Amino acid sequence: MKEELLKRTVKGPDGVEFEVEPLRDYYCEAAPTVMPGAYIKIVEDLFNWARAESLWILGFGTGCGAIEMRPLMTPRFDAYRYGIQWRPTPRQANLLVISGYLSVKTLKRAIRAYEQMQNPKYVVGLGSCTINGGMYWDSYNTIKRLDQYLPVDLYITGCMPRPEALLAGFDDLKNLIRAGQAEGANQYAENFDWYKANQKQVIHDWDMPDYNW
Amino acid sequence: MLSPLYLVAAALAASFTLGLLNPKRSGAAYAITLVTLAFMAWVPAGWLWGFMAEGAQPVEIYTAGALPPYAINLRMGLAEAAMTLLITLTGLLSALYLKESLIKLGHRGMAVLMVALMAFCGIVLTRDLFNLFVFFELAAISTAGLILLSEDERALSAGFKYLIVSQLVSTFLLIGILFAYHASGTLNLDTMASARLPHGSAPSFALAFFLMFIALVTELKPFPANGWALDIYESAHPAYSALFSAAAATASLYAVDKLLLVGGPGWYPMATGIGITTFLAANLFALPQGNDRRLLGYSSLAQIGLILVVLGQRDLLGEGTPFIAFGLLVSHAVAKAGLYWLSGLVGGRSLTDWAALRGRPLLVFAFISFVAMLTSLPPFPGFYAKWELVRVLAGEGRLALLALILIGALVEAGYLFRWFGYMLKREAPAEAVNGEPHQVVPVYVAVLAGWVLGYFWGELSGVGLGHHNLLLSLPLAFALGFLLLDWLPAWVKNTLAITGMVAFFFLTYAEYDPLRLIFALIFLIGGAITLLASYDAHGRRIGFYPAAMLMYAGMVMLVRANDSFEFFAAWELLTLGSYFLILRGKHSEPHALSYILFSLGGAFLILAGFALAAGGAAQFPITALGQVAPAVAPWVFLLLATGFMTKTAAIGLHIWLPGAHAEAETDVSPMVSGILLKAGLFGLFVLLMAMGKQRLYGVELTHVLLWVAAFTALLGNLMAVFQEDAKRLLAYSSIGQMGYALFGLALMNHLGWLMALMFVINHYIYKSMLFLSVGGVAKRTGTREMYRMGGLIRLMPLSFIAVLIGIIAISGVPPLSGFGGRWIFYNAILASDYRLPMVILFLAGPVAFLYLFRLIHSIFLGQLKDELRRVKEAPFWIALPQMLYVGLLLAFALAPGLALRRVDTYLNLFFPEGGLHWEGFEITSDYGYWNPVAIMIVVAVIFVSLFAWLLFVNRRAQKVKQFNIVFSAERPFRPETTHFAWNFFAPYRKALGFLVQPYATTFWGALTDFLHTAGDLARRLYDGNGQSYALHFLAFVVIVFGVGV
Amino acid sequence: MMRELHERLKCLFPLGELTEQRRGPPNELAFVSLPGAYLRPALLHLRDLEGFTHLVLLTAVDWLEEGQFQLTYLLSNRTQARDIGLRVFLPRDGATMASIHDLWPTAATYQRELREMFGIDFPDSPGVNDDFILEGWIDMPPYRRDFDTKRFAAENFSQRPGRTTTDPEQHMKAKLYPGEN
Amino acid sequence: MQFDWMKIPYALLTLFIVVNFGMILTALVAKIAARVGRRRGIRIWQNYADLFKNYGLRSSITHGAMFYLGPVFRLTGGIGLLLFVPTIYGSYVFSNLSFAGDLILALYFIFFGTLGMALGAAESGHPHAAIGVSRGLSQVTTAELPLALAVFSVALQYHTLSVTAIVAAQQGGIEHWTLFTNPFAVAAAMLAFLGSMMRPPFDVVSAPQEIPIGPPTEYHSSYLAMMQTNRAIFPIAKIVVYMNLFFGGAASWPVFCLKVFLIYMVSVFIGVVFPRFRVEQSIRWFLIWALPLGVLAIVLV
Repeated sequence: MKEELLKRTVKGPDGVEFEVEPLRDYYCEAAPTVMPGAYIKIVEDLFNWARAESLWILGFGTGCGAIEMRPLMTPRFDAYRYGIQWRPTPRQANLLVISGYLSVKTLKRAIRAYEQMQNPKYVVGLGSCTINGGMYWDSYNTIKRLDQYLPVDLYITGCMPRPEALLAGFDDLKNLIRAGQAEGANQYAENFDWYKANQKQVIHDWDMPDYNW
Repeated sequence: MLSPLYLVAAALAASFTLGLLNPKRSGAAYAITLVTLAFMAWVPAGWLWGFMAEGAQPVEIYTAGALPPYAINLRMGLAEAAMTLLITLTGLLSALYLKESLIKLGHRGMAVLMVALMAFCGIVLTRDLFNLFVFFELAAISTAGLILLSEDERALSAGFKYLIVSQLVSTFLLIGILFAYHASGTLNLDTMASARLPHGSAPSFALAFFLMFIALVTELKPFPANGWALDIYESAHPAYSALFSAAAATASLYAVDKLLLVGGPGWYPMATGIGITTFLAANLFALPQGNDRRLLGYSSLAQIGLILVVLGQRDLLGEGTPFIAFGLLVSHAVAKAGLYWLSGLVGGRSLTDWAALRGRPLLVFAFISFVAMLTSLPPFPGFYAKWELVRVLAGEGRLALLALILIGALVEAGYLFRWFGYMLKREAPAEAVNGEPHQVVPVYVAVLAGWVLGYFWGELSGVGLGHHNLLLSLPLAFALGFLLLDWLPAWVKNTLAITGMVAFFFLTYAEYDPLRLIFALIFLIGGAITLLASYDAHGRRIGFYPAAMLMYAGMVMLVRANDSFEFFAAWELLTLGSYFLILRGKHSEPHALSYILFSLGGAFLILAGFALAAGGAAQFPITALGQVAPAVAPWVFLLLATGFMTKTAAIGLHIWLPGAHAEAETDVSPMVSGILLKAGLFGLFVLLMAMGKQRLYGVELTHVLLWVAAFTALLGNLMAVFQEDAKRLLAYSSIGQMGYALFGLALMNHLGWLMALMFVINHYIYKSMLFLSVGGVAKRTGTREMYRMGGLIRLMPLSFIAVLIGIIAISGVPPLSGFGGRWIFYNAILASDYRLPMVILFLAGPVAFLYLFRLIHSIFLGQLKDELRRVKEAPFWIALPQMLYVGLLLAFALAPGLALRRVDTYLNLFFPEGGLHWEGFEITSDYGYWNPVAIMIVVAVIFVSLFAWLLFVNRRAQKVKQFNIVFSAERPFRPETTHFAWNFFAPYRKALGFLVQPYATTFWGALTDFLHTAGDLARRLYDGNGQSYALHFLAFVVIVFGVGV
Repeated sequence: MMRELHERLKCLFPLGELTEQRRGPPNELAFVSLPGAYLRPALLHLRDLEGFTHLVLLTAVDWLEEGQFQLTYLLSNRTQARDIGLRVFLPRDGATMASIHDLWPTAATYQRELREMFGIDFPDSPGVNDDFILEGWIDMPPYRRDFDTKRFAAENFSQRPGRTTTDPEQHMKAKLYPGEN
Repeated sequence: MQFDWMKIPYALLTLFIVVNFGMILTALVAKIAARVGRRRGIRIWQNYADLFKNYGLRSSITHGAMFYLGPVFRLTGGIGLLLFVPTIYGSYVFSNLSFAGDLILALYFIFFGTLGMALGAAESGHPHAAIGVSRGLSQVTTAELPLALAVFSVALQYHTLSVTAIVAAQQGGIEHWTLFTNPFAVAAAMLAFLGSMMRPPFDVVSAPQEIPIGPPTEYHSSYLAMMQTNRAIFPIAKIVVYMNLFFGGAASWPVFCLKVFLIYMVSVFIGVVFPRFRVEQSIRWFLIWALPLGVLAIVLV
């Protein structure tokens, strides 16, 4: 545990001493809950359509696959015309693309970023590394199966997959969303303990609350 | 009434009796001394009573049974009675004070003391020149004796130097008398005076007179022939110094006065010249002085110099001379004697050692009473004297002299108030003051005498000049009453104060015109609301209520003032009261000093302005400012406007404000900011209402004012942007806001004034509210630095609401009341003849957003710190007025007409054009329209609907904590490193920081440094060597001779 | 050129043989070994008198069989465009070396990395014990040659079943020339 | 002008038209900007999808009361600004709620949303939000200055602060527009316009690569949706003020749409060509280039 997260005794301006426990006092401790869709089906369908047509990707490149995402913004591929755009903050993004290998250190950040996104949210694994470790299958420092740690909606294979493959993948994801099958966030909430156990198994210096709101 | 001769006889008889007494029985000798001195005081007291109450006539006492010039005669008149009473009383009290010392010295010492007093009285009483010489010799010898009897070893050399100088003086005097006798054939002063005309032209007489004059003047310790006196003041026992300063100086002054009678008006300029040089030089030298007694010595020299100036201005002052000279003299004598006595109670000789007095509130009160007497503040005699002196000097056009006097007085106030600051604020030495009753009583008697004399001079001024006795005015009396009630617990006094203020308002509200009513409301009712916060204080809070009520009394008197005298007196009172209030802050010593100096400087300008306007008239109604002669009118305008602008802290004169407002106590800041600043604006209102536009060298002064106001608004706001200290930020913001108000006034049209008034009201409400809120936060968090706070919104929601409402209002965003000010502002500038100054003001407007956002963000939003996690909401009594202000602000936002409509009509008197039309809730001007209620409703309806919609779609929102923020997939390290608050507007400083270089501070700092350095260099003249002192004396004689004759 | 330098330095420090990897000029690159105790004066000499002002890198080699770590301090002389590497050998057990962060502040970062990856200690180097790229590492330093990364990966990370590994050469051969062998 | 109850549905009608117009207009502008980069850009209805999606997000968090209210302030500011100014000249139906106040009300109400938004963003406790606000406020001090001067100049020119009266004075042909009768004021105001449109070169406030979009960093879900709604309304409301003051107002919806579009395009044209200024650079730029125009405008009028 990092020093700044340890319990500490501080003295208030009135001279009274008290304890501050950063993990409890500075972070929300609530666990995620399953969030059902709208009660009326037609409304949920409308929302699913809107979600599918408005994929906001978190600008977070975890590995070498990130280089394949940049061309999507360029005139050649122009993903914007499919309702895809990039957001710099996880709060406003609803698609997390794990672009390539994921070291344990980055996994921690990816989990944080994922948890800070709002339900419904989607994870796409990009390239073989996210599927089975790829060429890093025996590395001491990268995870081998992304779906052990985050609810993956879709994998796009390749090492690396080309931008066209990404576009095709996004198209598939849209279909999933429109069909109401992309409920990764709820899945994550339902199997929260399982995911946490997996995450903590590889992240040995767990220095954050269980769920990063 | 006993014959004045008893004065001499009693002293001599008692001295001889003492000689007969067994030397071991010093107790008895002391008793005899006291009785004799009491008797000596009784004699003139009886006479004074006779003259004052029973209308007795002056008597001449002829010795040797012959009429002068054949015999010596003494005179007992009103002046003589007063002076001898002053001398003998000082003597009596000093003797009392000297109990141990005298008993130790034995009967010889007591005899010398009595002889000295007798000699002083003789100098006052005698009308014969040679007799005068004799008494002077007696005085010199006995004084030297007194000095030599002091315990300090340095006194020995000081006494010796004194003897050298006295011998020179005596020689000059004697030779002069010889020649004068030769020239006039008489030694009697009155005969000589009446014989002056035929002999006046004779060079021999002139030389003779010069010799006598120079000798007597030297007794007054003129610059530079006064080094010896300083050494005495510094080294002699303080009681002797008291005598020396009060009694001996009185006697010498009267001697000079008598001699001037002989010399005639031809010698007046010389007296004036010597006096003013001494006054200025002594005050300048006192500035860097660190030794208390030597400082008092310098101050004594200065005061005597000033009185000499008054004597020298006899040709102008005429009948009024005694009123002024005595006013200054008694102020000086009482205060200086009191201060010297006090200095005996203080262990250390450094000025800061006086902090030891702090444990004794009564002595502190004594000290400040003395300081106020010396600086001629109301209600002491010096105040009336100063007013009168300035009035006459200005009326007769002696402006250079007037300026010099005022400059000297300001310097004097500077070191005296600095000293007072040390006393209250510096670390107290370990040894406490333990004054024996016989040492303390004289001090208290002096204080009492000071106040009584103040009353007395008030009466005199009432009789002679038709002024109202200040001590009899209800508000001041009410304020001073708190001095007597200071033993009560604070909440009782607070209740009394609030009741008194509210009651006074309801008793008098019918008397104000609509404009004054607004100010009276703010001063009285507003003051009462602010005072609610003072319930939070515990204990007795000694000194707070007299000071606060003095300020409020001053403000009320200001609003009610009809003539310039009342106005100025009120101005000085409120300045003094607010100074005490500001000084109460923990670290406010330097800021309070700079406040009082700027305020007094401003007050002197106002004084000069009024005097110039009055042109010598004793009574000058404020409204008569409009009828001032065109030649002086712009100058009057300039003086008064600058004076008032020191109070509103216009740019350049603003440097006192931030410190003073920021360092003041929590409940004082809103008083001095929200309320006190309005006094300056009121002054400007009064000035502009009466004088209107003025041109000086073709430049329209209101146009200049407009530019000053615009830059004040801009730079005040800009400086606020870069503050880290929340209260300083608010203080700078006040400068900016005052700039706006001033701008409105200077627009010189109907709406401009209405806008100024709107700012007056708004600024009162929101600045009081913000200062209270920030003060409450500072109280709870123990810091004023904003970046140390953060995230307090949840812990202090009420304070947050107050600040939120406050900043919305200040920034002028609809629907709160600040918008009304902006709306009127736009309409006013459209009607104005000027355009370019608006550019500056337009820039100033959005700058306010910067500091306002910073204020609320850094304190209430952002990240909460570890230590502040358990902070509580501000105390109830600090929060309550804030909530009242919130209510007031909303009410004023909805219905500005409640306050403004009547004033709008009233302003038609001055500007018939361009008023507003009030119809229902809608307000229409010549250009546009505005409906505050409609705006409020529309905004509220939209806001509430959207809020309801958000609540519906967002009903499942998870409440998170402060570190649950996206941080580039990292997490915040600590709240301190996550709270973005310090140097919040760094890019702005890069872009416009050059505008807020502290030029004004540098200028004023350089000026004071220069004065200090000059004083420090020049006072090396006094090297403590008797020979150089003799040289100084000769140089003085030569210079005076060269210049004067 | 590099030989001249070597001759000069030899008079001052007990240097080993010069290994010239690239002859010049320009772009000379050579390595020389010396005892650890002489490293600091040699670095100072090179930096201040010979113009090798730039520390290009500081890295280590694990000579497991010899029981030694080799530290390489690569310095560059920008004006003459030549690099020299100083090699220092340390015993592998309890490997410790004096810090040179006061000569080149950047060295602290290299030393931190070596501490984490090889377990070589540099006492007094700022932040040398802080995590560098591994967070919460639980095993021996992973760049040591006796660390079995495959075993570690198998034990620590859940693998996706069914993964096969093919030698690319064999795979392509089989695919392109199915007839052969 | 007085209130009557029919004003409410009429105002809602204006609001409805402007929201939809704004959604489409911003998409169109984005498409145009994309074409400059030789892309096709977003679909013309993309904004609706984004808006529905954000309203349809199931979870959200709140950092506190002020954070919650921030978007409410923002949108109130936008809607209020729109409704306080008459949209269509000469039309009773679309005179909105302008009986509440004149031009000054509109000018100052612009800040209502900005201020509330800044407060809400600041309560999130995110340093980037505070940095963004710091930049935005710094920039606005000088960016608004030329506009204030231009408005002053125009008010002096027409001797009124009533928007309707100012538009009325510009009727009767294009040569009566303020654009031609008071060109310096319009020039100054248009430079200020650039500064207020959050487009390059004056968009350092929300620099996405540096301080992830600045103030709204923490906003999401329905909060963000409200802000998007405002994003559709607010520029139009602001442009309506410009249109009424400087470009003769609009007497019908087609003219309205055309003028708003053209004025909007001014900032787009400049935005796609120029790189971004730092804050102190833009402050200096406004002082050096825009301020003199404004001063000329009030001196010469």
